[in-house]
Amino acid sequence: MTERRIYLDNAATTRTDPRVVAAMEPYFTETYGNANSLHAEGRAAHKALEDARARVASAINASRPDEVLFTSGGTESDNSALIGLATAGGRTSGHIVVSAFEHHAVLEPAEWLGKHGFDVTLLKPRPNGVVHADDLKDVLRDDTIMVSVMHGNNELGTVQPIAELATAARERGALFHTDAAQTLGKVEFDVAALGVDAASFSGHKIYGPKGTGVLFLKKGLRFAPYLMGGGQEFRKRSGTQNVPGAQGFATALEIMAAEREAETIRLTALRDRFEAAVVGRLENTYVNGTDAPRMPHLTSLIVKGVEGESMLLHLDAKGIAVSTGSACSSGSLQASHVLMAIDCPQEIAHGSLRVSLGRWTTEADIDCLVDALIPIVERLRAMSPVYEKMFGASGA
Amino acid sequence: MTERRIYLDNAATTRTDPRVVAAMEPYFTETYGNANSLHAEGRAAHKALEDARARVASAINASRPDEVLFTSGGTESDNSALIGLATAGGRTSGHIVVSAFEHHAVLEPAEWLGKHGFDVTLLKPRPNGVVHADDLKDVLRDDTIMVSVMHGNNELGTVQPIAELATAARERGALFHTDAAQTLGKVEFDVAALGVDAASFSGHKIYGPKGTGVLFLKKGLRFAPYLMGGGQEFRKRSGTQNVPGAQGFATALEIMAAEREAETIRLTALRDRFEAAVVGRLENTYVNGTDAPRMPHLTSLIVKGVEGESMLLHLDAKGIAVSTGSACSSGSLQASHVLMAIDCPQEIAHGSLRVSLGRWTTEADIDCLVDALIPIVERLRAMSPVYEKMFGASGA
Amino acid sequence: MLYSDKVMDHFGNPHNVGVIEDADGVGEVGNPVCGDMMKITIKVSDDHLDDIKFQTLGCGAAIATSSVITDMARGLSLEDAVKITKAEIAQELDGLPPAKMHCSVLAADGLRAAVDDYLVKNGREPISGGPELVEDDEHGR
Amino acid sequence: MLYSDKVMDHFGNPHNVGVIEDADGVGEVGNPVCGDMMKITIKVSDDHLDDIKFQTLGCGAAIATSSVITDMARGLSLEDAVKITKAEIAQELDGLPPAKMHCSVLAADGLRAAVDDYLVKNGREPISGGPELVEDDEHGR
Ligand SMILES: Cc1ncc(COP(=O)(O)O)c(C=O)c1O
Ligand SMILES: Cc1ncc(COP(=O)(O)O)c(C=O)c1O
Repeated sequence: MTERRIYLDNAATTRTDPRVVAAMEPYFTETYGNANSLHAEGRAAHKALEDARARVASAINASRPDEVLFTSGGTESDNSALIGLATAGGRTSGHIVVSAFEHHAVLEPAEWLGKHGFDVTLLKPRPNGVVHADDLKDVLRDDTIMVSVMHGNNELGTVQPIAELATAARERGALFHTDAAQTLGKVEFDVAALGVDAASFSGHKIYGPKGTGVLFLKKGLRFAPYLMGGGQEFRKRSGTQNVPGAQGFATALEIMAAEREAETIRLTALRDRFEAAVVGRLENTYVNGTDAPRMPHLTSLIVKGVEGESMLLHLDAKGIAVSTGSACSSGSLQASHVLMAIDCPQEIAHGSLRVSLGRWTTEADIDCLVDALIPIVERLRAMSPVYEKMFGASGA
Repeated sequence: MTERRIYLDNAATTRTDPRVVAAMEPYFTETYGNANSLHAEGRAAHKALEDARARVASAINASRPDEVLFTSGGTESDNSALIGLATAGGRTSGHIVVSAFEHHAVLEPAEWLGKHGFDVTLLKPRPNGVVHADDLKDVLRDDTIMVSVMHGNNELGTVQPIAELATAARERGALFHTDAAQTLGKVEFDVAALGVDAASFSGHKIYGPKGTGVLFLKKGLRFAPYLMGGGQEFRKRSGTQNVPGAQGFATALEIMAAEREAETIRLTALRDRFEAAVVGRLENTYVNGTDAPRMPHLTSLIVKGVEGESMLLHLDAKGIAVSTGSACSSGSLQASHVLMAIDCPQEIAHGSLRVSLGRWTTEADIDCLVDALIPIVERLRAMSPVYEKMFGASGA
Repeated sequence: MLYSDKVMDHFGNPHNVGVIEDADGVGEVGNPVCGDMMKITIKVSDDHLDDIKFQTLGCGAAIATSSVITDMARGLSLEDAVKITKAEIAQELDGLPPAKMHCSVLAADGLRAAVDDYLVKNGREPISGGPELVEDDEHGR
Repeated sequence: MLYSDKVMDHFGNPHNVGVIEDADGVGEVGNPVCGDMMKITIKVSDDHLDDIKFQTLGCGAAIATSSVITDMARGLSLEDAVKITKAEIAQELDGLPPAKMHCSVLAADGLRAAVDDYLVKNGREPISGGPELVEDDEHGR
């Protein structure tokens, strides 16, 4: 890729910040010990690991460092939280609520639990892309053991009222987990203020290294470790710890925190500029979740009468990277389960485009995107056999 | 650590080779895309990932690249192999054989299976540290679904006759998994020649990055993914792929393969030099597994009448890093389960010392170790209340 | 999931896009709910495809398979045109990702529908034998 | 699992190592099967510990707790010496890893055994009340 590219798929993954790479470097070849070894090399690695843990704990306002468990990513954190909390102490039944627009890393373990004795309720978000606490209260039961609702939705960018949802769960004696892979560092995340029992994070969404994640797990909860073995991470997550990864995660998170206020303002302005331009210039186009709290960097666009992948590929040919639906569901025929969950009609859900800005996005990038997107949409609509019939009435 | 250190704990973890770090570097900040994205950044990441996969597949002689699944380490590979193969297709019962001196990353999932409907047999190795095929045949049953025996034992260094064991399993219709975290790159590992169905590897044992691993899984086997979510790795292991990690793993493995023959000769000579010197100069001292096939770089020493941790700490103070028992069991009161499995008497099992040589170990390092170890043992024995009584008869 | 260069060529610069205004046969297949819609218009003379154009709403593969089938079918006899299989279309494009094989079915079906439309309009028997069967295992996942 | 600097000091240069040849009391505790063995010899005059020495086979914590208890006990009355608790020993060492707390029990038990041995040898009642109870949750894992 020598041509100039515009990367607007930061919700799928981010470029590792060179400052993060630099922070990891010493832990590959200098402080390379096993954090569980007793000798000096091991103690130095242990110190680096615990330093990273304390920094992460402080960034999310955990009450103690050992509430922070290092994992291999958002997926492992989600799987471990769901299955580890549900099956702790040999439990084999109970009611679990997860929202219908969770990432598959939550939905699939929930489905697994559903097949292994637990009763799982999928809670629908409202059409604005938000899970409402009243709706949660309606489905909570005396035997509800756990609720999992994501903080920021990865396709829509909408932010859920976690504090309210967690309170509702707690009042009925249920644990509350949130997948905060998308919001970490972008929206304030304070485990104490939010009142969550567990939360999942992923390093590669915050300009940190791929293959790193964190599971916040409140002290004193019963928990069945998901990865089993040597008993690392306070016997809650086995496997030799990835010390450079932990240091990289902590550094990435600290940079996010330090720059968050300024970035929020900058990215919100860029996003609004994009949305105003594209909705102003393209008929039959709207943005999801505009009347809901949203993350500053993500636009979920519905362009009626075109198919998302076609827009994506044409933009890519013009040097611009965006996505449609969630990255992982590319290759599946169904419209995104997220858009289905907010009752987006199937025939327009295929026209979704996710634009997610990042640390290096400029105003010029946004203008380029708008200028590229409009003729692409016009061309695709012109070659559609049904555009005029289905959407022509509304103008052009 | 500015003083000169001698690192002889390469079985616990290795220093990441600077060549491996260099190989990873472009994938942090240049080719940083999500391998599942359709755009150019995604396709470049995908290409890098598939390139790494093909190189690993070729190094272990897999018949197709998609038999190589990238994981977060040896622990995840072991957990996934055991539980994923046993519970595939919703299976909830069957007989499983694992050797009694497996790593906890195998023993714990086996125990989990034992609590969830499966019948688990722990197969004892012989006192020389080797699992004998005849002993396996004795415990195989018509309902045996899976056998897991490690290739190289991490405490003893002994190498198991995997081809024979796998044949015995296959003849009774059972799948065969081997944990080859310790042997990969050190002893030839050819999945076709060995006839295994699954094998676990870990990056940080081969001068590769921590937090990386591989699960070899023969094509066509039923398998229940352990990490569930976006469906990456051919729907067998979810989670955004760690592209720099995969490239690092592949590079580390290729270096191991390229240098293996010369390193085997060099390390065997160093190891033999160490063993001859220490057994020659210290009474009541012997090496485990000397009449068995062993990995070239690992000595499992039993020093009677002293306690391993004390030796370790004194050596550490002299700048030398070794281990006692397995790294993870430090902090547990029980003598190592590995030494118990080969019927090492408990009162001498506490005197175990593991010395594991590596890529940068020199003859001078070995001589230093011997010169440091002997007075340490003498001093510890002198302050023991029972040494004379228990072992004094044999000389001094 | 990666597309071949050939798919990307056809997608980026599709051949024979449009509608033949005085078409002899029209085939419309697909379903907006699935995200894929295709319309093929043909000009027939002497039972051969003289001209063929398409319109498609769909993913990269849907557009590329539409484009390539118009190239493959132009000039063929009606009989030969309806025999074009999804496998041939995919092969002509240097392969398709497994999850996208259904798109080549859509293209083949569109062409058959247009040919049948022409035949029926002219009081003859349809010859395509209906849509090609799709095996389950080619449906992605 | 990390040892404090104080533990490492006592481990590296343990105080009062050895055996008092004409000891007034001898305490031997531990079990080679567990890997920890300790022998304490004491010299008593006027019901005070005049001299105290130890021999220990065991881990870093076993040696450090042995060393520190000899410092703590020297000069104490027998009555005060047997009151030294595992918690006090651990505190004197700036703490011990949870998995190693049992080692401080070993040291305290060794001292009690030596005092009791002295008393019994001199026809008096043992005063230690036997080994200190170890709660389960301090046993690592
Ligand atoms: C909301 C959400 N949860 C979980 C994940 C999975 O995280 P990872 O890719 O680190 O496994 C992602 C990203 O893919 C995500 O967006
Ligand atoms: C034999 C064996 N299996 C599995 C593991 C676990 O591997 P990892 O630390 O990469 O999870 C290790 C090392 O700790 C090992 O030596």
